Amino acid sequence: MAIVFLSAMLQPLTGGVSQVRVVGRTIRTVINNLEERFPGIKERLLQDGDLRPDVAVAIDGETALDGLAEPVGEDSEVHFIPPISGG
Amino acid sequence: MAEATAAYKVIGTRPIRPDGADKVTGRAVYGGDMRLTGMLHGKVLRSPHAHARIKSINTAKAEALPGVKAVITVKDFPIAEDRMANLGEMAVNVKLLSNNVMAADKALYKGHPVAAVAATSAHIAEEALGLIEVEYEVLPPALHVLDAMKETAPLLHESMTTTELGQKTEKHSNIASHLRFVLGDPAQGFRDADIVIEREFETATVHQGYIEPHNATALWNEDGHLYIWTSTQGAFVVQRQAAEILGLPVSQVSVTPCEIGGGFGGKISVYLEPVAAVLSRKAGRPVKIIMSRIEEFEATGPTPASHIKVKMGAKKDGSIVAAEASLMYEAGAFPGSPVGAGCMCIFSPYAIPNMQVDGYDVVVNKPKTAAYRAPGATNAAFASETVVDELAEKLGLDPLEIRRINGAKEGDRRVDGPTFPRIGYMETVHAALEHEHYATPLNGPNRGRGVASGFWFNVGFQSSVVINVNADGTVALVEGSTDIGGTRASIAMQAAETLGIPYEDVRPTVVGTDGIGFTDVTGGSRTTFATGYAAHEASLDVLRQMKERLARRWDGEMEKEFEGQAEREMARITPDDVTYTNGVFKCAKDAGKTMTFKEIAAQMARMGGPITGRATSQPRGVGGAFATHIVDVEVDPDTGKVTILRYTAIQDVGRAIHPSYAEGQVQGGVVQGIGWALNEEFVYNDNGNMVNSSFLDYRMPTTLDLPMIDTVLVEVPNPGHPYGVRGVGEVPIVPPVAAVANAIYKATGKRMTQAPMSPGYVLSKLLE
Amino acid sequence: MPKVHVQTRINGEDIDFLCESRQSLLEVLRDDLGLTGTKEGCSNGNCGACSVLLDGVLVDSCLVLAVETAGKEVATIEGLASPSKLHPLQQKFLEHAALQCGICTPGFIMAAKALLVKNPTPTEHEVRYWLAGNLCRCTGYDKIVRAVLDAATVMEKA
Amino acid sequence: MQAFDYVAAQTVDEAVSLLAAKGAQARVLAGGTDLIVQLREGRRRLDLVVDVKKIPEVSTLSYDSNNGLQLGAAVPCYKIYGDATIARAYPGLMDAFTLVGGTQIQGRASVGGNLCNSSPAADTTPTLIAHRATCVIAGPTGRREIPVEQFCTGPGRNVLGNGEFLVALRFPAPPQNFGAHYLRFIPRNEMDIAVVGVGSSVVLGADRATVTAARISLGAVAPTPLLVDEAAEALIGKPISDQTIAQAAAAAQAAARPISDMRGTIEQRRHLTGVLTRRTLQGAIARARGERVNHA
Repeated sequence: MAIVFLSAMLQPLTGGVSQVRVVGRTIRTVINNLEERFPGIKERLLQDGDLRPDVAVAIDGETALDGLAEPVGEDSEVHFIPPISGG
Repeated sequence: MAEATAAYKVIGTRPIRPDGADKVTGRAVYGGDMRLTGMLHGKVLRSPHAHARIKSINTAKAEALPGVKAVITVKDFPIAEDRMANLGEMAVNVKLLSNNVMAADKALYKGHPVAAVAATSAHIAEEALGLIEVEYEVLPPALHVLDAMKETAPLLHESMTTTELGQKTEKHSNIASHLRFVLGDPAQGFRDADIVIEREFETATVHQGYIEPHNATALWNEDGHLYIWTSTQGAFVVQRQAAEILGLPVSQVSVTPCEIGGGFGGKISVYLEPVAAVLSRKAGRPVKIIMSRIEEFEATGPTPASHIKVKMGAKKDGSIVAAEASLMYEAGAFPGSPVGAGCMCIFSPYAIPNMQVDGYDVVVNKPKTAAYRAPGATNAAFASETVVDELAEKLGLDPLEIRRINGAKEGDRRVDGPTFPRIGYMETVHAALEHEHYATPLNGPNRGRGVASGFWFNVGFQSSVVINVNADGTVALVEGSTDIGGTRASIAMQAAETLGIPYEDVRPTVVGTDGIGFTDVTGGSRTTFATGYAAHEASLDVLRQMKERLARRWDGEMEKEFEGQAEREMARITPDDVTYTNGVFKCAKDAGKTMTFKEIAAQMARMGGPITGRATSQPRGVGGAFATHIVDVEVDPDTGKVTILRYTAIQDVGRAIHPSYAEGQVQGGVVQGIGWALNEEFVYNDNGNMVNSSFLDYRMPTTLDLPMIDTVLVEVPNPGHPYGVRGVGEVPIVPPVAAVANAIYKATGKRMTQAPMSPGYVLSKLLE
Repeated sequence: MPKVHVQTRINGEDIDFLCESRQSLLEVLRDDLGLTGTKEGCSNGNCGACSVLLDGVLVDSCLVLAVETAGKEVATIEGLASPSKLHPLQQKFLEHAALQCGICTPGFIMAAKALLVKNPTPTEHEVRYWLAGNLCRCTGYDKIVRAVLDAATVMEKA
Repeated sequence: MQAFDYVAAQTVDEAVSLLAAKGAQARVLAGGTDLIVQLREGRRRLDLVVDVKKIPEVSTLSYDSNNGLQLGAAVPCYKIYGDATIARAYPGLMDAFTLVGGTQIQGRASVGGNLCNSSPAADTTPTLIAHRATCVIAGPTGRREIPVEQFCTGPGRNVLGNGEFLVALRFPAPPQNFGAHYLRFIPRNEMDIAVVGVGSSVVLGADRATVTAARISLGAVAPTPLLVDEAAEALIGKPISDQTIAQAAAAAQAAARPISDMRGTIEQRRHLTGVLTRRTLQGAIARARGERVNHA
């Protein structure tokens, strides 16, 4: 089961819970399973069935590029962070 | 000047760039050099007020002026949707993007476009601007981030409500959003600390200061197709922005990137392209617009002014146990400052168990900010690296020693959660400790030595490369990354290395949106990394095709009679039997069979036709960039003027493909940072009018203000890139402001809490 | 506004052009004569991107009225290289990677040319002083100064 | 840019009649480094621009050790400091002329133009005052000559009447034991406008230990460049000492009437006035004693 880190930005929705183990082989299932436990979190992370433009996913330190289809490994670390661009 | 690293033939050498001759002879075509038949010249009318309601615009007199062919206002633009659009590297709100290009009902900063004219000459267009009558209801402006955050501040966007920790609220305010990151238990961390230091810092708005002004030439053809020629960091990003603003499918917009005279993040957002396009449609002729330097300062995207609070706690042994920061960034007239990146960078050079960082994105009546080299990170590092310096002093530690004790390594966690991959921060600290500069005594009065470190993420994003093999064994490399600092060379070098052919045999060309697959901007320190990655992959594709064709030919050449199918299969030559080294293909099954890259190229027509390698890249393993800088200054005690005596910039570049251009990126970033530290700032009067909008009074460093900038390129290869490349372009601007501040402290005993540390400010501190 | 007929010499060729009094030399070079090698950076004399030589004197062409050039000799970047051979300054700028975006390069090269005529063996300080009117935002000037010093050495030997 | 006519006058009389005919709608063009920028930015509107660079008297300079220096108003800076003899005779002038703008600006900008632009921060004016320069002015009623300290009357304003223009500047031959020095304070080292500028000159007695004459002039601390007699009086007739120099500096500070703007604050300018007065006096005295002081 992947470890999902719930940042301070998400904790209003998790009642302060900052880490959970969640089943799921892709980001899509991980988020669906999160939603069951923390109703409303899906709406925070998704828009029109895809990740919101202001949400990026980092898995084991690397930014995920395949959106909801991004595979999640056993014991992977999943973070929802702001996207980074550059100059 | 060529000196190859042992492992490589091309990588690590310093060849001359393919576009070099064009650029030293004045033949290279930059955006401003565009000329089309029947071309008109456009000019933009801009708001003289920082905050005003636009009540009416009368263009009749301007239209009547001989030579004027078109006058436009926001009415000539489609009504933009209030939704986020993904533009590749960035996502933006289409309505706000459009309103920045041409003001809708309100002018939100001095210089905000309200109308535009196309005429037969730039002088006539300018005269016509003077004939446009605009009735304004002038409103009080919100000009400073702290004032704009107050309940009583005038609101820029009546409908805007604050997004609090990701949740939309009903609270109307200039605070667009409030972000927060927490790691561990900061409160407990500060209780455990033996020493705690808390300081507040202020930084001014600064500009990228590229020498070539923004420009755009547009032709909206009778068939409905829109052509744009412009100086941009990314043709595809211009295409998408223009399409969104003008309500066109991207297929109807062709963008050709001209040579570009500097960007540093400032040539990603569009300003003129949609305006030139709408003027062209109305006039039925191509239109070129070039900004004046005043327009550049007043109406393009600078990087934010900011107010930053930092609190850090450490134990007597030097370990930093807690850190807290609050970053308030001016977004300009529309939401979207780089405060998020600032928050995620501010403590990243350190492994600190307990951290909290809050960020506020605040709109003010100044131009919408844009990216500028490691956006948001320099402001943040000025604050944190100054406090770290003070911690070291209070703990009796050498400033590099406290970094050695606390420096981030692989596996350490950033405040936003993720852990670092293999990074080279500690290597830069050790290189600094061992550098002759750091060991050299600093003699003479009023002199001080400062150090500071910096982090930037770097990005990967998307790139496309096509490689066409020529009959003479050379190749033509087609890419979509505009070349702002020698990337044609650094990308061609990676292709040459992989193809096993000389650098001179690779001819790179930068093409527009019709000529190559999607490619993100030349920015985010990504081009040599990501487009170089694609060039490597495209080269492998070429070699793969050559091996297939050779296998087929060699297999077919076998005259020998076989005893049945089994023996035939045994002898069959497959691509796996073909090896390639030093430009020569060999057959593993028949030593007699060899063919060179050049021979295959010459015989392609009889070996299955043209060979074209292609690849796209979207690399994940960007690797982070770290730098540690050392600076010596002298401060004139009578005037407060700071002189930079010596500067050494140490940076982990992963692998320097073309060391001269890697050094150049570092030197350029350092000097922009020195300008930020010493003199650069937007000065506004109480009405929100910028009063120093020229290169005379916006004081960027000249040759005479600087010493040589020494660089040390530390190479900790990035496992995420075939040649170990890390982005180099951005992080060099992160440490300088703090490094200079720390050096001034050593020279004067006064802590600097404001950038720029202009003579007036330093003098006021000295006279305290 | 009637146009004025101006007879001048540009890069060794007799050139006639018509211009308005208000047109700068920079405008006429770029827009009317197609000599776009001379660049526009600020159009008020603060960046040096438009540097040219007027009767051998280094000036910002944005601060010269085109009508003033009547009977004068103008030298621009287009006239520097000889057929099939770059000027030593151009060559050294390439070898030292003294340009990144390249927009300031023609101005720097013309300014450096004027310096080396006046002072063939400048010190680093003399180079920095002379070039202070030319802004570059990409390089931090380090490699530009080295290129000029190296070019001076090469030209002295020749 | 607005449209205007351009005429290159061949003689002083032709320039005068052209200017007189157009009045405020005409302006003299010398180096153009101020005028062309003002026209381009719409800060000044004109019908006629009169180029005076083709008038020999206006564009030449002459020097001899008895009569001193006559400097045509349109002579560009580079020509003056290119002349070694003049550079030696008037080191204080060179301090200022070499730091006007960058090299490109010095190729065009003239000292006369700098004076006629009448900016309170003009770099060359305080040093002209310190050198006792006089202005040769031609006009419809003939010529007149006035001390340079009387030329500027306010920011961008001067004594030139309708049809008048500045033909040349005259500098007396430097007396024995004369020394002068100009310094300005700018945040950068070139390409900048003075936050404060100070030009000082002294004449020392035969003993080279007492001051027999002195002039201290300040720029950018009042609506016009100032000649501060009180500062000179603190030195004249007294033996040179840090104390008298400090008194002169204090007098200069007292005379300064600076404003706060984007280039500096009142406090900063007042402080710098003292610093630069001290430093320029030290430089002027050193030069009067034959010591070498480098140009800024």
